[in-house]
Amino acid sequence: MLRNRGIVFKLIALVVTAGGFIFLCVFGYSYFFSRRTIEENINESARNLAQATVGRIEASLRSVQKIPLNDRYFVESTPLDPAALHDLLFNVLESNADICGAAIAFEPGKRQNVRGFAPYVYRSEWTIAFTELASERIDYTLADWYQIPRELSGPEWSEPYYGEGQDRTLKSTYSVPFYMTAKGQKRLAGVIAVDISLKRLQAIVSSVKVLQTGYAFLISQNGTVVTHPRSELIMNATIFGMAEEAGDTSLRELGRRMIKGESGLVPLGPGPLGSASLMYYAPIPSNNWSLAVVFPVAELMADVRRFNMIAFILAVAGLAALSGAVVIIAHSITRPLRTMAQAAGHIAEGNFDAPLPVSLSGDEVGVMTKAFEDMRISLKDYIERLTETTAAKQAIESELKVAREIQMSIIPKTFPSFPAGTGVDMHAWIEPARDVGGDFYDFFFLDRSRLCAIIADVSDKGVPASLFMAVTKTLIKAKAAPGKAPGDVLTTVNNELATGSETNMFVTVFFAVLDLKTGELLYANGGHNPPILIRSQGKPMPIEKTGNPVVGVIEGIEYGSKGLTLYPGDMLLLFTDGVTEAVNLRGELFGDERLLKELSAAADPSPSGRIEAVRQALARHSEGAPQADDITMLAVRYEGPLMEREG
Amino acid sequence: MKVETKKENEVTVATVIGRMDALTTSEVERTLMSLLDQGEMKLLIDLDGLDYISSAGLRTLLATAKRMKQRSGIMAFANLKGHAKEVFEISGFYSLFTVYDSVESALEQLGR
Amino acid sequence: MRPGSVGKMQKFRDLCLFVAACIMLSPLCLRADDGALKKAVFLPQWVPQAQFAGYYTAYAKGIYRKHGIDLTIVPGGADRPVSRYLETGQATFITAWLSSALQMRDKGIRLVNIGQVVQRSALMLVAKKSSGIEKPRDLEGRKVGLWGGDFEIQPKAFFEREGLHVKPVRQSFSVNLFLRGGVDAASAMWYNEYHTIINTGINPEELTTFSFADLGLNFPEDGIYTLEETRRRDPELARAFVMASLEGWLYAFSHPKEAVDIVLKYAAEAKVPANRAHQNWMLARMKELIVPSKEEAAGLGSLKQSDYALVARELKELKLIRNIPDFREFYRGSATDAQK
Amino acid sequence: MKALSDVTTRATLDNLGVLIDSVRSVAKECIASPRRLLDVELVAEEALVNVISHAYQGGPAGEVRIRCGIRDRRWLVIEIVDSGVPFDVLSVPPPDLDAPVMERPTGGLGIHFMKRLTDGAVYRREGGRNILELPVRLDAPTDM
Repeated sequence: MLRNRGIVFKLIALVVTAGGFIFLCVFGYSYFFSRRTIEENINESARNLAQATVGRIEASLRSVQKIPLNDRYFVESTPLDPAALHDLLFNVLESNADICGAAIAFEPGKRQNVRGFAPYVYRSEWTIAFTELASERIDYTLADWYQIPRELSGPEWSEPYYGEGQDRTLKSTYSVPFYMTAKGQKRLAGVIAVDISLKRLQAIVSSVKVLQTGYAFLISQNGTVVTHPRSELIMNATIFGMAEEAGDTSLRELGRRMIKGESGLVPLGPGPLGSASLMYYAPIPSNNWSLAVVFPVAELMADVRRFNMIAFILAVAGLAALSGAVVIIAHSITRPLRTMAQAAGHIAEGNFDAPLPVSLSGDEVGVMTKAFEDMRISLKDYIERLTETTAAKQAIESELKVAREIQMSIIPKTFPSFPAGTGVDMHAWIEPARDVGGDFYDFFFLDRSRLCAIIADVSDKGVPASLFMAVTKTLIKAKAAPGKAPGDVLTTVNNELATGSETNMFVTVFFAVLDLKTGELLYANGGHNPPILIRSQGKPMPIEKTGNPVVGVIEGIEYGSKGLTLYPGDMLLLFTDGVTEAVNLRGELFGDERLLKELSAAADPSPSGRIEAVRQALARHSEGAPQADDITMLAVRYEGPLMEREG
Repeated sequence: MKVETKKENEVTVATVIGRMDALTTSEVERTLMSLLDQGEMKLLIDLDGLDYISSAGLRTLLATAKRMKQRSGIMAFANLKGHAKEVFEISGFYSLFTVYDSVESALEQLGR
Repeated sequence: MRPGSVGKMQKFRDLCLFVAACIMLSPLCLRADDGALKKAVFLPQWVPQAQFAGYYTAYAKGIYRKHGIDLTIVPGGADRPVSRYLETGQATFITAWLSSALQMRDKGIRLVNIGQVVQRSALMLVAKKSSGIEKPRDLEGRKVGLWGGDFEIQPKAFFEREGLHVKPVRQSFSVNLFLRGGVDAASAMWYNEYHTIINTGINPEELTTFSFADLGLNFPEDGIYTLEETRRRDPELARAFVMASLEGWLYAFSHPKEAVDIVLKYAAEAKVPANRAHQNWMLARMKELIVPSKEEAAGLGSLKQSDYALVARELKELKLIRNIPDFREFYRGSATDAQK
Repeated sequence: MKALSDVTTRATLDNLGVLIDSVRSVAKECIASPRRLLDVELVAEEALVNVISHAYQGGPAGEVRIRCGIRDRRWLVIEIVDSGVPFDVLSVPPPDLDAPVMERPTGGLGIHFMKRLTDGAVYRREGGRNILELPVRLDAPTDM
């Protein structure tokens, strides 16, 4: 996919991906780090803020708690006097602005009125007023503020409640039981109660503000909302009721922990208490209420988020700018590249004169353009030269072809060469390794009954060898004469060739004269492989060597002649070393042994049959390896004494 | 504040002792109503021990009288004096009800 | 029970309710709107809350008018004793517990039950398991919060039967004494205080409950009463009132949200604090108390003689009544009449 | 007027005793006649009961304040203050004192007593409060 896109695209993809990745790493790290720092700060400040607020509430409650304890001492130690109690209660209210009511309620009994006796002084809208709580209709001893401390024998802060006055202030009552000792027995005598307006507590709690939307709220021991920025929740909602309505069991659990007096920091999902936030809660020891400070996470994280947003925008802008820069740079690189590609295209089409962009810059592209230009010029030169040599070579090759045709034409190739009854059957085969080979063979009659057979191998190949061959062939044919021994012919030919030769070429020659009348064979050998004699009855074997060197090198050598007799059916195979030295791909030579074996195994004992057998064996042996040397074979079979021919 | 009742022939005598004010009168009312519920037809209220009566007390007496009248019973007072007499006078109750000087004279009259 | 987890049983019961409603209400529906509306005043025994959702719903949905009644509902409260209102004619119909009604009749108020709405007693004792109370015997010697009057009849009968000696503590209408540990067990109405307790963060599994209905002391609670005289003068009116009220209940059960809205409206008018979650709970409990099982769906609104006998016997044993009125004189159920 | 007693209580019947006691304690100091003392008590009771039963109807009970003092050495003045509904008690016409039993209204008597037993009672509405001033002559003999 990427492979087929341009460099610009690849560069941008790479730069943006890498840049983006780096940015994300940095961004992620800074985000999480700053987030954690903020969270730690929140935890810390939540704890501090909550504890400080709890401290203020606690101080306010404690100052109230002292009052009934003082009064208790007075009541327990002084005989009952309604006027004195009235004054006492009045003083409590006049000297404590926080207190909005105070009562001394006596346990109903025989000594007091059966209904009980409970003077209560309270702050009304316009004055400090008095009332008797004991009444026909309402039994104050069943009120929480009386009954709970009575049954628990200890002080108690009541649940919050609304006052009866028109102003409906939210109040809570702190009540303390008091005792009298009669007849040595200490027994409950009543309860002293003071009411406080929760306005002060509400003010303390509502003064807690965290940024714009953070707030604190207070719940009572029963989970009732005492203060909350949403005033409709106050006294109307309990944390458990909210949990029930929202089906939020975790909120219920949280409420349970709060009223059990635990403290802690909890994340709040969006729910009855508002949007997602962190809440720290802590108990108020005096009355077992619980204060919660709600930290709006979203808002606290706003700075981080804003920073992230800006960082993100900067990153995007940066990457865009980077891409732009990459485009410009890439274009400055690819523009000459593209023109060069075009020029190269022209060059590829063979137009070496196509102009290349001129690059003045010294950068890599400039260098490359220069190198390309150099290449174009040298390519152009080279091609021109190549064209010339090729033309020359083609000319030579066509000449060689002619030479080969000529060469081949001078080698007899028609078999049988002689009419039947001549007394001899012959077959030959030549396979030049190159267009113009250095092997040759020939045969001709010296007179009516004597047949000459020659095989030779010039030391070189090609045209010079071919010419040397032609010369050798012509010389042998010219010097051969009836009655002249083959060795003498070679001696003559050797002297002729060695004298005028300025080249180092030489030739191996086997020259034989067969008398068809007698089957007598005379031969001379100038460094050639001894031919193989195949008697009609017997194993093929090389004929005896003459021990003479190659022809055309050293003047004045006397070549000897040897003789043997062929009987009808005997055959003589002349061959060049191309046969025995044929090499296959494994470097194995065809070898004499194989040749002898093939000759004896040939199914067709005729000359053509035996040659064919050897040829096929050679093809098998070579396994497709290129032919290194010319391969030439000439087989002569003696048929019997020649009939005296007429004419 | 208390009410003592006794029966003299067919006349029921209720003696009110103490005060008949807004606080205490409901107690008197309960007693008188229960007497009525028992089907008493002649009721004499002895006010000799009555120290004080306010309009609330008068209201109770009036309510009792109305119920008595409804069922054609007779209700009268005896021993009206002092502050109670003054209150009866200002309120016109003195002329509204039969008031005897003593329980004896009342019983004599009512007994007939 | 959580909203939404309506079991098969529940569905079946709803179906039964519907069928029962059709049987009972059809003859009356035909008679609606003939002639002028009859005026009547109804006083439920307590302040507006879902305990009376059926009546307020019937009123708000015009069901009483449909049944030919021009009804006025006087919201109940501590200062409006139903006995006085009924006796003095300030109320034509009232609701009262069967035990209260028997006592009123014993004191000479000639009232009759014309429809027993709440079949099952919602009164229970609640204790914290943490205080070691798990079975009735554990109450021995413990402080038990008891409300006065009719609310202490069942507990007392129960303690008597079990031979328990508890330390009774007068209980107010708040459960704070119990929550703070001032008493070991407290009286509670299942539809009210029990939920209040749960809503102060105590989980149901942390509580032991003794429901009197399960302890062989099922005192049917809210029933509809009128004076014997009123019923004799206009039996049709009494019947129509009961039918319309039951129809109101069935409507409230099948439209709980609407019913609670209605209740909250009347609670606000009467300046009674009320919150929706609590009223939802209360209405759901009322359904189970009014139609406790599918068998009883057919007996909707009628007083079972066995329940009557139990309550009367217990009252007599505790010397709260002198005589047990004849069932047929006391109970002039319109619901059963209509079914016949 | 120099107030010799000043008590504010919630306007309920339960507090009536305390309120009247405050007046009685002042009156006792300056009135010799026991009958006259009961008149003062009656005036105070009627005025207070009126406030208790009517001033805060249909709402939570507010306060009632009763002050008692001497004016010009000749008057015992009872001042009753409440923050309830505006109501001039003195404007109520006297009841028909001659009506037969069955037609006699049960109300209105208290106000009649208040007017009869005081000299120059004054009502005013001030700062959202009803203020009723009930002067009783110290030297006047009981002439009824």
